[in-house]
Amino acid sequence: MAVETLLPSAAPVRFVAEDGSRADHHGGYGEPAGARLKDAYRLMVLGRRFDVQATALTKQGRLAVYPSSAGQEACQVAAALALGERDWLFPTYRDSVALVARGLKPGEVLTLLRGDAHCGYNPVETRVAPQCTPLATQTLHAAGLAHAMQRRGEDAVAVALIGDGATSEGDFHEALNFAAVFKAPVVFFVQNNRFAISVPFEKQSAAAALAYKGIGYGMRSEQVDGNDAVAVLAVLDDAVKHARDGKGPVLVEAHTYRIDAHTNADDATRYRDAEEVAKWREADPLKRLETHLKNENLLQDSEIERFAADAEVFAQSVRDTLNAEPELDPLSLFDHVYAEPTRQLQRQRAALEAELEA
Amino acid sequence: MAVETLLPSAAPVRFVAEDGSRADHHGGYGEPAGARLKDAYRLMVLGRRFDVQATALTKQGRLAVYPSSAGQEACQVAAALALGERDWLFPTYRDSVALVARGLKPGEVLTLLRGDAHCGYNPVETRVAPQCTPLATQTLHAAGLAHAMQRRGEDAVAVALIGDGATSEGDFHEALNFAAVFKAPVVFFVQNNRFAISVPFEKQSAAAALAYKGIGYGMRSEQVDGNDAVAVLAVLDDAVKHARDGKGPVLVEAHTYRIDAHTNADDATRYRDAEEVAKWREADPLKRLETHLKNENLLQDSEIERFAADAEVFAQSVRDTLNAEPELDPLSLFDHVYAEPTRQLQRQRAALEAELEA
Amino acid sequence: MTTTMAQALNAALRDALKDDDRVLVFGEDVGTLGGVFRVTDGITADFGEDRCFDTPLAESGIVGFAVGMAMGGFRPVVEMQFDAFAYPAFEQITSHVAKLRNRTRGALELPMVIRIPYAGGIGGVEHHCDSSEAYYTHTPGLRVVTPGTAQDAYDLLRDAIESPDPVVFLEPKCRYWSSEEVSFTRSGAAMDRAVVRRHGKDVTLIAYGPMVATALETAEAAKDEGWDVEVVDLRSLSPFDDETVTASVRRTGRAVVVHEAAGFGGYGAEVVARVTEQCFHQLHAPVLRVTGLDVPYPAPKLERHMLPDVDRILDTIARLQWADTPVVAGA
Amino acid sequence: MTTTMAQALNAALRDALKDDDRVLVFGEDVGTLGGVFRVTDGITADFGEDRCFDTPLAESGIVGFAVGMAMGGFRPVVEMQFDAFAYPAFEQITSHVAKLRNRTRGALELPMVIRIPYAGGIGGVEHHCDSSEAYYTHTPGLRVVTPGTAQDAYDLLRDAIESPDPVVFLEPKCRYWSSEEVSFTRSGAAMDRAVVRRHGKDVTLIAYGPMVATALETAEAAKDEGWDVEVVDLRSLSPFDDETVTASVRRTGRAVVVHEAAGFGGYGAEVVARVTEQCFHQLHAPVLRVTGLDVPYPAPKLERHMLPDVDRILDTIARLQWADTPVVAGA
Ligand SMILES: Cc1ncc(C[n+]2csc(CCOP(=O)(O)OP(=O)(O)O)c2C)c(N)n1
Ligand SMILES: Cc1ncc(C[n+]2csc(CCOP(=O)(O)OP(=O)(O)O)c2C)c(N)n1
Ligand SMILES: [Mg+2]
Ligand SMILES: [Mg+2]
Repeated sequence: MAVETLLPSAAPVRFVAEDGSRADHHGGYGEPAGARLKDAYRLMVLGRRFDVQATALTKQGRLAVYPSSAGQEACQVAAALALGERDWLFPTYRDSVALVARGLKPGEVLTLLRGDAHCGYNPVETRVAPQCTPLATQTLHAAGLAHAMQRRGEDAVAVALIGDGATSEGDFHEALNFAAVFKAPVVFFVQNNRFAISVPFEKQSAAAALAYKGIGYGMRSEQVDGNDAVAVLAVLDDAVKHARDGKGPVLVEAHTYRIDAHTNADDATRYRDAEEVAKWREADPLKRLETHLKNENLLQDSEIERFAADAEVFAQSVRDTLNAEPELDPLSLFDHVYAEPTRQLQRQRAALEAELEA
Repeated sequence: MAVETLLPSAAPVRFVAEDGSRADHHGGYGEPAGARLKDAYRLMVLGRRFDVQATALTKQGRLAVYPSSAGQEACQVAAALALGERDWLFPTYRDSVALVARGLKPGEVLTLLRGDAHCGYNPVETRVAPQCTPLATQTLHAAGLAHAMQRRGEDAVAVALIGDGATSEGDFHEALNFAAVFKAPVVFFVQNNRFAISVPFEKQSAAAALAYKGIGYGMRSEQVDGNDAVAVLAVLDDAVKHARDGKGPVLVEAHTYRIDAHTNADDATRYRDAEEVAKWREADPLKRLETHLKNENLLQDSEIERFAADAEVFAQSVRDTLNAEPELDPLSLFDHVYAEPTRQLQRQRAALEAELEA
Repeated sequence: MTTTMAQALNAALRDALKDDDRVLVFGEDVGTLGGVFRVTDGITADFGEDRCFDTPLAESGIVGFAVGMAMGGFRPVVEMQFDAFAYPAFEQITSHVAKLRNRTRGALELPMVIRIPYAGGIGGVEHHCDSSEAYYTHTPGLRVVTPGTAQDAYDLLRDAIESPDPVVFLEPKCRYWSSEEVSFTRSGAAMDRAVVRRHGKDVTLIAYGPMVATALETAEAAKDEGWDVEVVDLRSLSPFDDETVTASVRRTGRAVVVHEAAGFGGYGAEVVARVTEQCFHQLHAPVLRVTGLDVPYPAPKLERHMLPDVDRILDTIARLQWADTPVVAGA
Repeated sequence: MTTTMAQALNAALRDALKDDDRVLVFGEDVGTLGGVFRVTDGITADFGEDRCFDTPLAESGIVGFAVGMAMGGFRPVVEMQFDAFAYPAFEQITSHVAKLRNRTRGALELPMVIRIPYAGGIGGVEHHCDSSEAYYTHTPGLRVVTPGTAQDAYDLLRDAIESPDPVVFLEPKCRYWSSEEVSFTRSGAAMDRAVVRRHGKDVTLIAYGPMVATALETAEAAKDEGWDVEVVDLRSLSPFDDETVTASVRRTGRAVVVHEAAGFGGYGAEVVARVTEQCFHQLHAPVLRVTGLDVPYPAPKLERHMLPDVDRILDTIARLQWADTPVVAGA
């Protein structure tokens, strides 16, 4: 029986060590091309800047809430880069940097968290599902959508993002099982950032790693150092190819860390030590990739400067977007509840209209 | 890392081959004592007779519905035998033979399926939870109850029975995870009878075996030949001991087969071949154990006759019980909705009383 | 053509599969077996596993997977095997099925149908007989319909499958096997319209699904008491057809709502509340309800005491303060 | 002592933990963090991880595990982090929590409390603001209560924990931080009793949870219009206190029910239906409802248009057909 081939590598796949030197736990994966790595770097710089900016604007009351991606940039950027244009991404509330890397505009990304509307972009045009808050529910949508594409003969893939905590939900289990049974072209990408709000991974699961779940569904699985962008990209590229080639879904777990509190509304000092956070700050994925690319002569100082400058321009556009107060039409509440408003909604709309005119 | 020790044996544990000769895929488990095996045999004879009788009475309209245990007697009897008096059993609708083996009276076992009441026995006195129809939901109750006993320092264990189909439900996943995280003394015992009503295992899961799920929760797991009573008892004894010793929960999958249709209301010829069923009839767990015990000189013909005779007496008591029509009090509908009937229920009770008197 | 409600539903599925290749039927046991109630009988054989297939046993999975399939351009028709077994899918239904169009401001629509055999009267054991309509009707974004006749079973299911909105389609189990003349060309009222099944001038009985037949029986029996009963079959529980119902109650001045579900917080409360608001000055008596008791659904041998029947409905009609009314000429 | 509703709930949990060592508090983030709303703040520190602890992130798991714990003799108090995140537990709540006593004919009782922060008004993003009471109140076997004041938060939570029946305990999020004088000795009405929060003779406003404060504000504002408004705070949604409500409406002859949840099939419909049935001949006008709109809960910046407010309630009171009434002496 070849079941053991479904098991992940015994230790997380790693191409680059914390200090930026080469590590050689490649797990048989090929190294992504230098140009892609540079692109990943560029987007991580952009994403980091975006994240810092959004956090700052939250303090000024410009966003209702912001769950930071700090520390998870390698995962989120790799998830976006692993996708082709026709592929779908299923993000959570935490994955704003993935959306930025996918090319969405700041205003589109932040509409939900700003409180203007439930989703700021067109999922059909962007092939990005609405950021999902009911945990794990989107993994089923991803499996279903992947299966739909497979049925139509499109060779597109869906990547579902999910956190460590959300893997405890029943929907995650059902999604893995449906995907495996239907051999749907979907990659489940768990960002194990070691916390579900305040609950540490040790209280979430007794498994050595979440990637060990795959074998129970007959699904290939892998674990990877989530702060090593090279490794994450290598593993995700391979997983996406596996799915695209009709070989079935893949479960990938990235070991990473949530550097900031759960959201701006959270106080992480209540439940974890500053030292732990400090230790993980050292493992910064952006620094690591930068050192690696410089070591490999793939990145020039001038490029570093240019990317940083571009990120500043981008940050300015984030500020501009959030400082403008968009007009919201209260009567839009009645749009899109049904294809056509029911008679009851028409009456309620008329009443609100009268109220607004009074 | 010792994660691989959590994996089940590569092939199902087996002590006795289909023809009753010794098999030696013991997986390191010790052989149960002869007296226990004889007891298992006795209860399987009783259970088989009970099952046949219940099926017959269903045809006469004495039961609303009956899901037969035929073919699964080794599993159900072993599950009951593996438990001590203070241990709890969490059965499904299919597990009537387990209840019989646990010592419940026919009337108690069949109350639900006869349509008299939702549960015919006192769960607290019998330490048997009500037979559960919402699939997989009882696995969480078993985990919670096991944890409750652990907290109180009782060294009791809970065994949760579940079918192959029900393992696809989210609650099963959540139960395994809670049990593993809390190290609750519970054994999840999957009777993989290869069908969920009409859906074959191949459409239920892409896993080589359901036992491979354990490792994803950090839980010990095992697979066993479910038609080999010796093996099932050996594995369950060990699993119960593991749980009782505070070493955490265990997942056990027994490979077996549902010989009859899903229930009397089902027509299995619509979805499976007669040959397949015939093949599995050959693998009869009762015959197999009988041959084994005779080979080993653990069972005399006189005993076989005596057990058969006892089973006949038992069958008669099943008939007597089901031929008597118990008085049911319509006003009991209002009992036990709340500890005390609410004023609203008192009014509805009075109205029904008036109606019945009219 | 004489056919049962189960067969009418089967015909509706077949015609929908024929007309639109985006339609897919899936769920537990709906494939080879044809469903535990045989509603999908023979469909896999005739249309192929590609169009009608079994899934793993997980209701949240089925609904969530269907959401993804609908996002990908299909029109899934999924079956929940029994009412109470749709509860595991409750989060997917309320948080996604009902809201996806709204969440995406119309960019994604969700044309899917969730078929749920519901209610009792068939001697089913616990958890197999829930009347769960109130949970769905209170959820904006869902349409909820339930046929009371085989013809409506056909018509409404065709409409539901064609609807651009998600529809919870409640099938009254106890009517599956009732035979009736049915035409498989749609001719009925729009999906969101109630119909007057019987005209009468004294009192309006408002019913739906399994209780339509009971209401019609009651109307017959009521003749003996001298009451001329009008029967309205709601068909669409959400949205509610105020026009048809209100017109009837304004005419009769009295109304009784009947359903199997427990009364407290049941769907009937909504009917009472809105009818009362709209017909207050035409009402001779409060609108009353005949419903299931406020207890968990009983074991089969006691279920008849739970369910509204002709006698209970007649008794309730009798309580409509007839004495207070000026005697109508001829009555 | 002046305290917020969140603090009053915290005190109730502490006192219950002190009084009965079978009481356990668990759920997502309720341990070290003290809950996202700090309702369990400091409890783990003071009572130990043994009494108040975090669980894996799975609501069905939490509730199902609690059912098992209760079967094993504990009295679990579990938290669902937000209203819509209780939906994954819907099957466990409806099919087990509500029914276990009934299924076992009283052999097993299920003294557990499911705390659910609910409703809106706090600028929460989607799925964080549902008013889900109607789903629970329609389910026989559950008790459903919701405090409108900090004092009731303390009293009702103590009662709920001591109740031999399972209680769905709905905490109005928007009131968590309102300060009030509270005494931590229980002195209030029984858990299943409504209370008249303000006496008035012209119209009865029936409210609960987050809307009690709004109703009281409305009553003040109504003075300018010449209406003397009585405010009833239901406290217990199931069972319903007919006696208190009916007595009030019979006195005033007019009533308005207020809640945040969508109106259609909402809890208010039940209130209208039963009040109308019991007070029909005392009513000068139909009982009206002021509720949330029948749309998915809006994004934060639009939520104020969704929610009942003083103006909408006053407008509704104005529609109670005052002109049709004989002028009351002195009015
Ligand atoms: C079904 C559900 N339950 C609870 C919540 C509340 N909640 C929001 S985020 C969160 C923690 C999620 O942790 P994880 O999955 O690890 O993702 P992370 O936030 O770390 O990215 C919780 C409990 C929710 N959104 N959905
Ligand atoms: C939540 C839920 N969904 C659906 C059903 C209907 N149902 C009853 S038995 C069954 C098949 C169960 O198969 P399995 O778990 O393999 O157990 P077996 O009947 O084979 O013992 C189904 C779908 C149910 N009882 N509960
Ligand atoms: Mg996390
Ligand atoms: Mg099975």
